[in-house]
Amino acid sequence: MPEFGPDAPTGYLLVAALLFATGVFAAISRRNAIGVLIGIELMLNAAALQFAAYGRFAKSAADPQGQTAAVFVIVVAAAEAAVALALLFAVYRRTRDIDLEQNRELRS
Amino acid sequence: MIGPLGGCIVGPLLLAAACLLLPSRLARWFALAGGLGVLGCGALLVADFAARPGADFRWLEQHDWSRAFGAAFTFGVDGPAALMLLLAGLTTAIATVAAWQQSDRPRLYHALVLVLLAALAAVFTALDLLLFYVAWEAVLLPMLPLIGLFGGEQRRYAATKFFVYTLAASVMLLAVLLLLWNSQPADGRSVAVPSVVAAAHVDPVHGTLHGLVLQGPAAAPRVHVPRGFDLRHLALQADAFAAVPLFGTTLAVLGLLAVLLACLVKLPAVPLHTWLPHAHVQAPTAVSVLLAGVLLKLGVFGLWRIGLPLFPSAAAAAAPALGALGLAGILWGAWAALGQSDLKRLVAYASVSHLGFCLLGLASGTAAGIAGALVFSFAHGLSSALLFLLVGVLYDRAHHRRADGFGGLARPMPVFAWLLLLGALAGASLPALAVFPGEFLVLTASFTAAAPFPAFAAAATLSGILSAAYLLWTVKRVAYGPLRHGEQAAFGDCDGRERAALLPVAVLLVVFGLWPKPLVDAVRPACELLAALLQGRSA
Amino acid sequence: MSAGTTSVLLLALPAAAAVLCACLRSARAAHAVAAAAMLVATLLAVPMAVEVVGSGAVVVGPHATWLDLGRFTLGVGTMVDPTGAVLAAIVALLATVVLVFNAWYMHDEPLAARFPWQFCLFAAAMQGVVLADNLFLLFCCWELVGLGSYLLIGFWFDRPAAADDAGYQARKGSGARGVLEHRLSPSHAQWKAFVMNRVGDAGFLVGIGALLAVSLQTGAEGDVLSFARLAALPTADLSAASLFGLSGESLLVLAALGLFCGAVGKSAQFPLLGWLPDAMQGPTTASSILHAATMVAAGVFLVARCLPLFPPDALAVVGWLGAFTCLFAASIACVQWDLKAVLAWSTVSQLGLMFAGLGAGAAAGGGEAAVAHLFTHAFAKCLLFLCAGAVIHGCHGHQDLARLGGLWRRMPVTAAFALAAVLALGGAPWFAGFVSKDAILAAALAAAKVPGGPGFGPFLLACAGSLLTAVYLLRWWLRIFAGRERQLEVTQAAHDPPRAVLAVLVLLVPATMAAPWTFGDWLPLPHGPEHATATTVALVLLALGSAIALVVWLLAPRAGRDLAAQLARVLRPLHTACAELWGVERAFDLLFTRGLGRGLAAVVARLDLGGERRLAALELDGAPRPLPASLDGVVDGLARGCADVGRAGALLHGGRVGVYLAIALGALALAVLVGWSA
Amino acid sequence: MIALVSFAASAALAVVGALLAASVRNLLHAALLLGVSLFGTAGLYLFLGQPWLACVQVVVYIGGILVLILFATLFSSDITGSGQRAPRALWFAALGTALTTALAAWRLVRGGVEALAARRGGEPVVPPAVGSTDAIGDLLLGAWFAPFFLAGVLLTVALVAAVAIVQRHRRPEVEAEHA
Repeated sequence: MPEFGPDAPTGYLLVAALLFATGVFAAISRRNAIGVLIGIELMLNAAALQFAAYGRFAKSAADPQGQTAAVFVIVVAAAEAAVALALLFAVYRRTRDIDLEQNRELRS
Repeated sequence: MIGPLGGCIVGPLLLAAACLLLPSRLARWFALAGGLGVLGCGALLVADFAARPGADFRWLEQHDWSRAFGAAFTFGVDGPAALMLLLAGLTTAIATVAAWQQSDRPRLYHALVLVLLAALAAVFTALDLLLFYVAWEAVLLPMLPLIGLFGGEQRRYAATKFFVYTLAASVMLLAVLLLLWNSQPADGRSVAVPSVVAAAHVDPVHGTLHGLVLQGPAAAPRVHVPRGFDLRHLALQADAFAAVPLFGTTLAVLGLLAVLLACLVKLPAVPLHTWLPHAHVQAPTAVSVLLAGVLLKLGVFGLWRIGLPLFPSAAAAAAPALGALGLAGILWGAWAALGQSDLKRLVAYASVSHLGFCLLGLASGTAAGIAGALVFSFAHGLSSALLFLLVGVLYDRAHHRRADGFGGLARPMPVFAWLLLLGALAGASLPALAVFPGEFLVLTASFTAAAPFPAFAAAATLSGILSAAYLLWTVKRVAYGPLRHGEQAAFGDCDGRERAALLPVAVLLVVFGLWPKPLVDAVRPACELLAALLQGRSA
Repeated sequence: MSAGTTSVLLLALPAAAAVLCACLRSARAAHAVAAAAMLVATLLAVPMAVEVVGSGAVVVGPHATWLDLGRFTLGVGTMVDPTGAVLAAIVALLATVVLVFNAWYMHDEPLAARFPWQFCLFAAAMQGVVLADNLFLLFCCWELVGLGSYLLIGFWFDRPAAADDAGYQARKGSGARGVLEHRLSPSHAQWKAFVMNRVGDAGFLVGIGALLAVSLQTGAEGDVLSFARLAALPTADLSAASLFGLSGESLLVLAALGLFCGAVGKSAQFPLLGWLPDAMQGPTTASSILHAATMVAAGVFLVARCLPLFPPDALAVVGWLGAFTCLFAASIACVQWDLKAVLAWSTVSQLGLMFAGLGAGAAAGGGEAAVAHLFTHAFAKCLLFLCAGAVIHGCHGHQDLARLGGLWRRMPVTAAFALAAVLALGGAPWFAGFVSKDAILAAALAAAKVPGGPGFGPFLLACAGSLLTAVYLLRWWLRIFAGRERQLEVTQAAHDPPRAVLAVLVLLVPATMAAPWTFGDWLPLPHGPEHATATTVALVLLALGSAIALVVWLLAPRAGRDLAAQLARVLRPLHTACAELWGVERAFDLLFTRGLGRGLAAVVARLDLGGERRLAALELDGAPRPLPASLDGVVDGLARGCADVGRAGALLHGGRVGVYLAIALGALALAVLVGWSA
Repeated sequence: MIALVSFAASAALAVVGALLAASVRNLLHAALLLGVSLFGTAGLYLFLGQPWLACVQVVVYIGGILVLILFATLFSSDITGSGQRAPRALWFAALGTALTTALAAWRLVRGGVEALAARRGGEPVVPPAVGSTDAIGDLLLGAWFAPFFLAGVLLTVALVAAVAIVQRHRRPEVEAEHA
């Protein structure tokens, strides 16, 4: 079994790991809420890829369960994006900005 | 019912409330009354101890606080505490007279002074460690606004530094307090009473010791000490504390370190002294008087009341290091004073140098040395008060404190010049003035203590040269020589109010210089008891 | 009245007079009260001295415990021995004379009312030194003597230094040598005197401490510092005493040297001698008592009183140092042009001679000889200074030897008195100094022959000092009184003091003769086999010295120019060295005033709080505050470090979503990294 | 060979797109780069033999979510300015956290690969990649019915919530202000 390539799990999993880390970086380092959202989407995308990859290589025969889980991840991502953007919209209407540095209302 | 010692604390607090509520022209009278009241109590006690010397606690009174913790409002006074109480009252009265014309928020000012007095009286009379700690920290609370609101240009910096420095140094006391409580068995502990303690404290009528029933044969009495914070009971368990292992050493060693940290900053001992020049320079005159007069003595008193009696074995082991610190303070302070041009800062460093003698005396562990340190504290309260008041007199007229900005003031201000000379000579510990007996006692005690104290004493004699050099040089620069600034010819001599503050101090300096016997007699038995305990541990 | 009671009165009278005079505004009344008190004291002291000297016993006066310290006590009390009784009488007598003289001397001085009380305080303190029965009280009074000298030297507290003194500059005129140019202001001189004395006192305290340590370690209790107890110390068993590896005997040497250190300061011996010449910035009348019976005498008296405590090693130091100072100061006195400076250095030299005598030890008769010289010197020097005061008063403040001269015509009585004093001090036969100086030389010679003693060094140095003494004293007298007047405008108004004052001065004249001291053999002078040799040597030296002085003086006018100046040119290096005090003053200034004093103080102050710039910027928030290398800076640095940590911590709780996210994810990742290894 | 190259291209597209999306300053570019990354992932799904998933990815993710995000960027006052980057300290914290996460994820990947190899018992044959939309449908309406149902509820709730949140601030005074 080749280590990397379309027929080996390592490549997919590595890409997923990198995507996840990149998402973490984006989520933390962006001060704009949309930037944070992009980071979160990247992380979710990584998770979906992970499911799909494990589903493909888990058993001797292809297993649809991985794909199904990935679909669920995408669904959750969609719901999250909808709610998050609604929240952003609400914040925007109050402060005319969605910069997290200016909107540090989580501070006690 | 509140007794006289409780009254020394509650009275000033009530007067402080009255200051805030009643018209402002009455405030200074309340402050004066508070000071004189405490002064009266202190004087009565000192006279009592001088007439009937003893190492016991007098005017004892106790009020409930927390039975569960073994804490109570226990008040009582021994000779040194009586001396300090007298000093606190006297200094407050003098400082109030010095601030008689306080025009900036007089009600608040005098109320704060009264609160300070109450806290000081509580420190000096408390026989309960928890109470002591609370009072010890409470002293800082009025001091912060007194410097920070009423001070000079850099008052915020100075007040913050003073507050944070001294507070940070004493928080470890709280840890020690808890550790001490924790190390006592819940149902108390039976301890053997050292014979010297029994001789000094056993009540001949009731056969009790500090209110505890004596057990065992009269030759080797034991008492059952309940768990709690009573300092007298804690002192009886000193050996037990020295046997409690903690962080690789013992509770006694760590406890002494914490007490030392708190006291050496207050004292202040070099190199923990740098808050002092700032605080003194920025504080108004009367607050400087209080600061130098009483607050620094908290360091001496803390060592006397907590450090030495509770952890005698550790203290005996640390004595050479403490003596070296004292010597370092004496010399460093003297040399630093020699290099100052700001008069207040100069007097502040003179205090650092002088308080070094107190530390040296306490560290020597001999009765004469400890008594000398306490008498020295008292006398230093007088001499530094006089010098600060005089600097204040100058500042009121010239609005600066640079030594080189004056010259030849003895012509327009003869009374001022004589008092300045008196203060300088007292600071230089001239015999017949009150600082000398204490300094001489400390020196002789160190000479006769075990090595290395004689060497410390020999080096400390240099301070006689240096103090004369910087103080009399100041007198020369300020008062003598031709008038250097023409406009100062119009300076008026000390007026009636200033004399009312200055002359009592000057008279007391001379009186106690010629006749220090009552002071020494009042503290000596207690010092001998402590010295005996210390020597018993170090041997 | 017993001697003990009298001794208390001798202390109390001047003290009470001091308090009383301090309250008086009138100068005349104050002088009258003070003089009366001192007169009564004199009338009490003289019979007491006669009685005590006659019996030769030590009378113990009342004693009280000042402080009881458990292991030992500090007492106050009096004790009268022959030496003390005579010195007390001399102090009282000289004080009376000087006060009367001063009433005239200061008749137009606005501050005159201050003089009596300061003077009485000074005298009372000195009586305390003389009559104290223990070392502690002696030390206290010793310090008060220092205070008295401080007050008197700074009597004219607002005068500037001579260089800044417009009055002096105007008066100086032509032909002056500017003798006062480098003199300090009175307020500086008084400071210098006090601080230099304190240097000695530090040693004194160490001495007291060493004595206490030895006493207590050998088991003594009670008033261990009383002289009676201390005298017994050297013969006691010292095996129990040891400190820092030093034996009891070594500690005694240390103690003796400590006491001597105090005496060196008070009696202006090498190297603590700079203050005494500067002390003449005070009134001449104050100098007359300061140089005679009080202050400087205290040092000699202390060593004399504690002589039993001095082991041979310490005595050798005393002898050598004293003899060296004798020659050293005499060499300086020879080249002074200020008429008071000559007398001041003469005092230093004579005190050195006394210490040379003390250093010979009691066995060689040094103690008695030195004390005898102390007595004779006191009268002669007091008289000399009062005469000098009369001259200065008559010449309106001029005191330059180069401008005076021929005053014997205008002030014959003063000239005669001064000559008597000069002869007494120089040691001419039939005069008082002859007796006492011979005794000292004899004692030094006797000690030199003792194996293991100080050797011949002190004797030879003392001889050289004596030679120069004759030179400078005769020069002094000749330049002021003999010959013709050099500058008429300076001397023309001079006149003798009024009769009443002269009548008092006359009292001192008999004491400059030998007769009162040798009559009845009351002064226990040594009469050893060395006496004849010493007498011969002293006479030869006197003759030689007088000859030199006379030749220089006689030749000067005839040569048409100043032979003294010519000599000075020939011996320029030597002259310069003498005139500049052999560099001692400069070295002292460099090492102590500038180096250990101002220099180190500036360094310490800088290390403590940092420079002025830092202090000025403390309150300014946001201003750049570089951390200076100072203790206070370190404190601030620590505080700022804490603040930085706090600020970093506050960042975590700043309400930033990113931070929370970072914490949560980072923690998760770390947990995986650490925990998922299995 | 072609398969390997195109696989590598997809992977690179996904990773590089994500990295750029995380780091570029311009928010609009970031959103578009996110799309690139999502396309790359869709490609990877194809290589996994899951074309249906790839379609969902493109339709839902890129067509729905990404467009939503792009739409939202229009709210932002400053999408290109310097204000896009967090404080320096936070940036370093992000980098540190990301690296730690990557390390941890790599560790998990290694563990997962080993677990997969162990499960197949060293069997070298990789199962064929077969498209299985039918199977997914069976699964969703069969074994996974409950999650499927819950996902539907979630989506509905999300939709309603989004509307509600946006609506909540439409208060009279705000409207008056707007008027």
